[in-house]
Amino acid sequence: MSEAVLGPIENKQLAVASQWQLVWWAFKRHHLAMAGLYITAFLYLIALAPGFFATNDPSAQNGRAAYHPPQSLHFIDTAADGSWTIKPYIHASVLKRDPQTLAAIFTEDTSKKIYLQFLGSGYEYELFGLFKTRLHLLAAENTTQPIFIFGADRLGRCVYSRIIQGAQISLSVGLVGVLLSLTLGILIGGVSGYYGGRIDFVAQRAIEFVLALPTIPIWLALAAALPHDWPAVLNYFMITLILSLTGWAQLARVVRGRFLSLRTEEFVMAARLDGASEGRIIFRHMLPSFASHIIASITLAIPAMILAETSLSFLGLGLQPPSISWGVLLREAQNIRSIATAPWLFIPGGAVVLAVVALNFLGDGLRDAADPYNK
Amino acid sequence: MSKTAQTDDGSVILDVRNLVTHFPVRSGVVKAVDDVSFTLHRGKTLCIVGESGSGKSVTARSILQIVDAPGRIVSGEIILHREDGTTTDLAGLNPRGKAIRQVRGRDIAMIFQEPMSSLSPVHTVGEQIMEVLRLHLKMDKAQARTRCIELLGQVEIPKPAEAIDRYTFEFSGGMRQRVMIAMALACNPHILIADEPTTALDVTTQAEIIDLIRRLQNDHGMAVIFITHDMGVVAEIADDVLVMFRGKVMEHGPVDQIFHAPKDDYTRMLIGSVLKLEEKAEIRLKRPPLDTTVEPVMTVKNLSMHFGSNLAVNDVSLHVLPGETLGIVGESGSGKTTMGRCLLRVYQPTAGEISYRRADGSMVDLVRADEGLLKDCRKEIRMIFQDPVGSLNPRMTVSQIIGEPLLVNHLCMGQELEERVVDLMEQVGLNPDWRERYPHAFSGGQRQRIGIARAIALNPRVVVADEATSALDVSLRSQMLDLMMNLQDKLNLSYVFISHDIGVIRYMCDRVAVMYKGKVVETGTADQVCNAPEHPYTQALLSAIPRPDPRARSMHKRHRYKV
Amino acid sequence: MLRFIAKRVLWMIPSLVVVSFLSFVLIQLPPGDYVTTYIATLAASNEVVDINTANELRARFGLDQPMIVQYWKWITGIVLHGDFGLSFEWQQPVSELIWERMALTLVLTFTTLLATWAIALPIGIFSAVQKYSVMDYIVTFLSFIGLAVPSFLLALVLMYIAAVHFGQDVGGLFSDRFMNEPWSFDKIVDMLGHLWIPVIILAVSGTASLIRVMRANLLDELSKPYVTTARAKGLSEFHLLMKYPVRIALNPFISTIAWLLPNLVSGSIIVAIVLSLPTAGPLLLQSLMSQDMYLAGAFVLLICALTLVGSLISDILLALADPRIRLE
Amino acid sequence: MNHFDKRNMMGAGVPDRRMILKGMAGAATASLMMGSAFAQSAKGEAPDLAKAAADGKLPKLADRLPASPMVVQVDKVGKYGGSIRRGLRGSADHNGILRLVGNQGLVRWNLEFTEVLPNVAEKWTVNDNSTEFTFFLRKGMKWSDGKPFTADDVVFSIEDCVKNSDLYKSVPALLSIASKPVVVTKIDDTTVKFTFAGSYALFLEMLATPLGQHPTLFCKHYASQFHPKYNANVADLVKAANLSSWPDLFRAKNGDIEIPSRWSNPEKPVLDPWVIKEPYTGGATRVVAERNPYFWQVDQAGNQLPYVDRLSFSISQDVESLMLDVISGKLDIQERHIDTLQNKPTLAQNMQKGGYRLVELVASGSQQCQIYLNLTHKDPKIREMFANKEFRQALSLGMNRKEIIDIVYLGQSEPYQAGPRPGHPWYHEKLGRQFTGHEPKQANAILDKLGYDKKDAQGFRLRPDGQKVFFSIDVIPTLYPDCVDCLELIKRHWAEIGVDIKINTIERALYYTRGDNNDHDAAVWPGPGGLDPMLDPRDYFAQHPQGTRYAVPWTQWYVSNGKDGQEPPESQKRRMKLFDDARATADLKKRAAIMKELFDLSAEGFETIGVCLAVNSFGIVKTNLQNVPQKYPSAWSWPNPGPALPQQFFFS
Repeated sequence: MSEAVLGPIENKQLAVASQWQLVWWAFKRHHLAMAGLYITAFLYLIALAPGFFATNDPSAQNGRAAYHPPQSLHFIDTAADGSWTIKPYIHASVLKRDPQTLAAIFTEDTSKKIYLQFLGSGYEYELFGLFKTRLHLLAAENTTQPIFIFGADRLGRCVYSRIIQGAQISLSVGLVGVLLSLTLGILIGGVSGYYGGRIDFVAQRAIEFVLALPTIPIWLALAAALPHDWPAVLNYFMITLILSLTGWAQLARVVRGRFLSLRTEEFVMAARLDGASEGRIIFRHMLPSFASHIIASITLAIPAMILAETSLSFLGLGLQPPSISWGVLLREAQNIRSIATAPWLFIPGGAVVLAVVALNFLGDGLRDAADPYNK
Repeated sequence: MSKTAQTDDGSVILDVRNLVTHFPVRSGVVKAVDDVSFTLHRGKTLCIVGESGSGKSVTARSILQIVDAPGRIVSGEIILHREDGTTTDLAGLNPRGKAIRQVRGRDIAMIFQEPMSSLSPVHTVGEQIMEVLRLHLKMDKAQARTRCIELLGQVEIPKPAEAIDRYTFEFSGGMRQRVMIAMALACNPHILIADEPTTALDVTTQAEIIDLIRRLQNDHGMAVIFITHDMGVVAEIADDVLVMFRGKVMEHGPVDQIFHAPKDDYTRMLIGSVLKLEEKAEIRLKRPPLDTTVEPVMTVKNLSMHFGSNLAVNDVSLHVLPGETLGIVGESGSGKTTMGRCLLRVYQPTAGEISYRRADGSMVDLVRADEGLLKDCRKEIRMIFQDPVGSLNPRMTVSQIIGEPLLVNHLCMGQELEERVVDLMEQVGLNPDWRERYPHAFSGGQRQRIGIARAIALNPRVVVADEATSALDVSLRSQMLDLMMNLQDKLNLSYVFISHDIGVIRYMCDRVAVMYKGKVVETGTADQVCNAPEHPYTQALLSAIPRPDPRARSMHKRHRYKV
Repeated sequence: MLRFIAKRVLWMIPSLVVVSFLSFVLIQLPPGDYVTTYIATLAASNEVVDINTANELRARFGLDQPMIVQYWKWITGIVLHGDFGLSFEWQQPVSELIWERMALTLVLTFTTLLATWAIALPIGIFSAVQKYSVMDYIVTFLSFIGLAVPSFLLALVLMYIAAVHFGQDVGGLFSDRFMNEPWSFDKIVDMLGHLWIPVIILAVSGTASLIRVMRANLLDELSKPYVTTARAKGLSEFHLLMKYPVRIALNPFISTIAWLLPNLVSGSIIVAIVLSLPTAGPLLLQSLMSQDMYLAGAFVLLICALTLVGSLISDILLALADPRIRLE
Repeated sequence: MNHFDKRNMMGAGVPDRRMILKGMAGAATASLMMGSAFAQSAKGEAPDLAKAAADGKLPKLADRLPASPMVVQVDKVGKYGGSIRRGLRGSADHNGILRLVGNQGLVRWNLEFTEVLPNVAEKWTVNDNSTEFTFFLRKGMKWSDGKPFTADDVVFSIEDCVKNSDLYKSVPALLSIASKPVVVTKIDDTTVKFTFAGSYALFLEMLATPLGQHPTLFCKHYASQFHPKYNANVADLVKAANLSSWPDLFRAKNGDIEIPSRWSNPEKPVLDPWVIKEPYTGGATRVVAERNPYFWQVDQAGNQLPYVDRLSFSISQDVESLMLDVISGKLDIQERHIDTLQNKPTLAQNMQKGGYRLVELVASGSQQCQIYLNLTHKDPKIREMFANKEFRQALSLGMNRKEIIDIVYLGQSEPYQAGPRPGHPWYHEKLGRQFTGHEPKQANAILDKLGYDKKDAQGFRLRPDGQKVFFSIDVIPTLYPDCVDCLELIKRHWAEIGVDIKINTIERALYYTRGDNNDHDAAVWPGPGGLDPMLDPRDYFAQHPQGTRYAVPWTQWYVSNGKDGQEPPESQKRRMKLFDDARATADLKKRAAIMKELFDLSAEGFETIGVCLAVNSFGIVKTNLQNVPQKYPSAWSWPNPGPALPQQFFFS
């Protein structure tokens, strides 16, 4: 007695619901997956225009602010007579350096208030690489005053802005790397799934072989081979290439599995008997039905790539300064002095966790909703 | 809704009163069992019959409180009368409690429909049976083992001593059902509930299982609740019958009264549609006799299709006359489906010839035709599929599905295509306004109509229908067959109708070929094959088919075909 | 069954050959070779090495021959008489350096595998049975957090807390007393005492995916008819759950070794570097940095072989656990 | 390798076949011959040695010590016992061991790194033109296996080993003059004479540096087993150890000054205070050295040194676990790998928890971050731009050194160009301090005057030929991260005066190859010669082919006596001659005068641009580890803490 999970047939709206609407309805029921979707969308929005969300120039050094702790952001400004207005401000801080231990001690000067404004003008940057602008989400009224929401690193650079800037590379590494391994995955997985026989046997052994290889030693060797004097951009693409070299096997297996199960479906045979060409069978009949699975696998592959980039950077082989990625930031924080004296340098780790968790929930939700028909 | 008087002659073993079981679903509640009451008498067989979605299976499962989540019993009583006079209301027990677990498997046992997946694939058969013995009868290992071998013998499993240590996937469907029965009878339960035990089996195996159950019932004197949708089976074994429809009891009475003096309209409709398939369709009666002198539209000579060592189709020859419906009947594994697919060269036959006469009279050997020629012929030879769900691409709208053959063969586009689709939908009795809907919005019957519309879209001359109606409820089956015959007359189609159901063959086909293990053992007109078969296999096959008339019980007179 | 194993083992041989060639090519990739790095280190300490000494060194290390010849010599050395060549940096036969470290890598990876299973199995079952309950969400959330935290970060923070706040002896796998002692029982006990930090770090990331696999498989099995049959036989829910669906859902769980092992081995390299464990990780990274050809090649070869054997073992275990495969 | 230590390794003198000894009065050497005036009768020895001697396993203390053991004036007479724990890094950190065990050369440096004191040699005499050096060894001195150490060992080490062409392709620069190796002759059991083809006044200073250990490195009765001259069937030994040649075997057994295998053979007899017990091999996680019972040094109370029983080196791949060991008090003395400025706050704050104190290490380098513009650039236009002294002055004035010191060096330094450190007797005010002010206006004025007044859209100046004033500066990020940070600030400062640069972060090997073939525009390297200008004068004139990056062809001319490279200008040639004279004069006062004239010319030449004075670093010492000086130099040629004589350290 398996009453169709989608409710009685009279539901007119449901009748004409295409596959994607059904996937969306099934997906909406996962609350955590929805949260994952919003966070991921927000993160990729930041990755698109990091300049806008940052408050300071990510690579601007400032001697006065080396190891400056995070400043607390106040929103309620209580004036002297007790009346309060909603006006974000932070306190300026004074640097005193302990002569003996050289530790930088910042004391908050509660008398001096630095007012902030939303959509104010801050340092100049290039939006989408097209035009220069000074518009920022949050900026201090007098632009000379730096704001350290998440504190500053050993060269006085704003950690918050660097995380925002790093998002651009880290998130895109994930995306580009996954797209690379997807094309390879679909190519090999599709061919071996669709044609079967000897091709499938050989491709299958190759996939198992690649999957059985430990990634780190291979990345280590490949990354060590990367000449360091290449420009940052070329280096970045080489890293994504390396990461995707081992990523494609996972996707190939998913695609092959889907292709095999679809090949035996009767509507595929019906299409062939209708006289449809091979191409039409694959792209019009087979592809739509596993597109949702592919999207689910992609979303689950991206976090793995992001983590991989951080591991490579930890080994000192991935991206190098002056380019900024979460891996590079974590590598700079990867020492005892940071834990002891400047724990806020680990906030990029928080960003990585947020991105990976959000993407995982999104991917998980998608995978459950991927096949609304065979519930 | 008649309710038999409370006969307290001590023979009532189970008394179900106003049972209600609901399934909470996102958009409200589905009342699977809606106020059902009936009694089961000691030693008697109660058949619960109804079409899919009628709630017959949920009723049975409610008795043992093993309704699949999230279903649960809302109200009603299920009184179990034990021999020592004590009674227990099963409905009131906690589904996870110890009390109900004592009853399950000991007082009331149950067997299920899917032999393939109702037994654990990774445990030996013996292990699963001994488990019941050791659980309820606290037997030790050795005792349980001997009892188990004895049980396997009782259910006629060959060499039980060896079978005990083998795994379920090493047995055939029939054998597995026997193991299920052995497991159920382990503790000599007073009641055996059989939930469509033979639906997934071949008709010959079904006959053996029904025989076995009746014999064991006589030996143990247990009451049996037999759930099925096959009126033939009901007629064959039932003492009392409970007819259900959408969770409600339509009629409850002795089998003879149900078949010959049904009080309720639904029962009457049900019996009528089954009896209808006992003789030739009226449409065929009205047809002029078939012109058998004309050249056949398709002739198959010595066709063979070998998959490695398995000779699926082995040297088959037959022919199809224009406008004729040739039936191919056989049990599963007889090669009839492979045969159908070879006709359209879905598989490349290993040997033989299929000569097809085109409209302009030219002859084509489909086996050796090149791709282009094959593609042309496939416009004239079309196929209707068995599984209404699997044969329609869930991601395309109905108009796209029906329009696909026309679009792909560049016959018409855009507006003209739209009109053609509307015309086709009307021909197969579908509301054209639904053409933007997706397959998941249609019932099984409606989907099959879409399949037919697609098949006739290119005005084919021959249509191969592979088990076209076996996935449908009985009531819908005859409607579909009538539709296909009307289309046959209008578009002068020739049908190759493949089925395992003799009733459908008798109703629909002019000539019939009977297949057994890849070979055609007999061909002839439908009347001759169905009523006076010559080949012993055909005779065995027909004798094993239960007739939907309690008075003509022939099961025990059947004979077995020994190759 | 034996035929199945034989086929798989036969297929292992070409894979190992490919791995050995791959690892040798990988080591060759970086520009320059060991001698250039060697000269650079000497130049740093003001020892000027002129060209002819450099070439003479290259000849001695055999670096001047074409790569194929070097590879052939290396691989025949290993296969015929187990000689992995000489480490340039340490002037010691490579085999002396690698075996103990590979053994410890194996111990670390194997214990982590068990720990990952021990954690993932119950949680996976729990979250499948309590599908869509609050606990299911909490468990999923925590397991994703475990997956998301970069292992080197976790290692450093855990090490810091353990050493500074609890005064635990963190670095390495042995306390000083047992450092270079021969293997004894209490040395093993001491090692296990040190093992818990790296195992936790590695297990945390491994459990997340395993929980997902277990949950998905168990959900599939729970909906199967044989569960209803078992219930109809009067078995208790717990007993029924464990004996049938969980037992059958275990099979795919076993097959996860095939891809879990490579991740664990890779992860152990990073964690070992942070915690200075005497496993393969640190020495591999160091030999790669200084392009100590034969040492790095040996490590990459053995690590890949370890994971290939791991996937073979997982196939065999799967065949043992699942009669359907065994009797195919 | 932490970068402070790396830089100082450049300190040792470079092989220079042009050293010619100019006549030198013998009297000066007398003052150096400050031997131990009185031999104390030995009294105390380590308890375990006393017991072993009592059981007859070891000879009596008196027989173990030489007739006149070296007396070390310790602050406090220490107690025996304990084990000094120190940390090594994963990658070949053998110098970490050498520094604590100390380099037992014939002579050694004093604490202030200014003069040479007797060590293995009790006293020595030098002939007047510094071509013959006679060393008087200690009678009765023994190797760590109890066998006597005699002149034969020194002769064997030099004549049979160092001068053996199979073992050493070329004789180490330090032991040859005018490309002719030294000749070592044995006068008697305790006297040995070194004869050079030319005058070599700096020989004693060179002997005190780590690279001067060859004479006392190889023990004849042990090493000769692996030497074909003394052991005919050495070939079988080579085959047994499956090595390819006898030099491989020799090195595996006896090591060399600066390779890991020096500490990998416990049986090798040594003169060091501690003998290797757990060897330093590839897979090792720990190295242990134990007390040498025949060590030939005593404290003023006659107790045999060393006080501490054992040295224990832990090896960790990641520097951070070293830091952790320090903070959790598991190391007794450590400066290597942890003494970066950024670590100081953390280490300072955890002094109490770790139970250690900080000691100050005086940097031996002069300039923290020296910028060498390539005056012999292959592109004539750039060469002409760089060669102009005023252009370099403008660049120097354009730099805001105060901000760099604040940001990168946490205010721990002062603006500085080059030359000996303030406080060193030869400190040269003009060479050190010229053009260190921040005068952007003056810099712009000079650049306009020089014809670079036109500017492009971004405000960068253009050369007369229209090309932008632009050049790239090579730097090795892994070795000198602080220099990269300085360059990033300098890039901003010079952008303000219209000069554009590219910070070219490249890999180590690449940095050297570009320098050797003179392909670089400019390069950055820490400037040495702060405390030892004589040993490393590369920033004062074109002296070091790999060090003096502003004119590599000139250095090749200087090193090859004018055969190849390019002929340098007059001022450089004058300075080369002056340096040769200084090298040949043993008399410190005369040498100082010559060097002053050299520094004047360097200041006038202003070839390099410096940022700030080399920053002092620091080390940690366990609170209960006594006799450790509170301040001592940090350099490669003064292999700290070696010359501070760790054998006198003890646990209170």
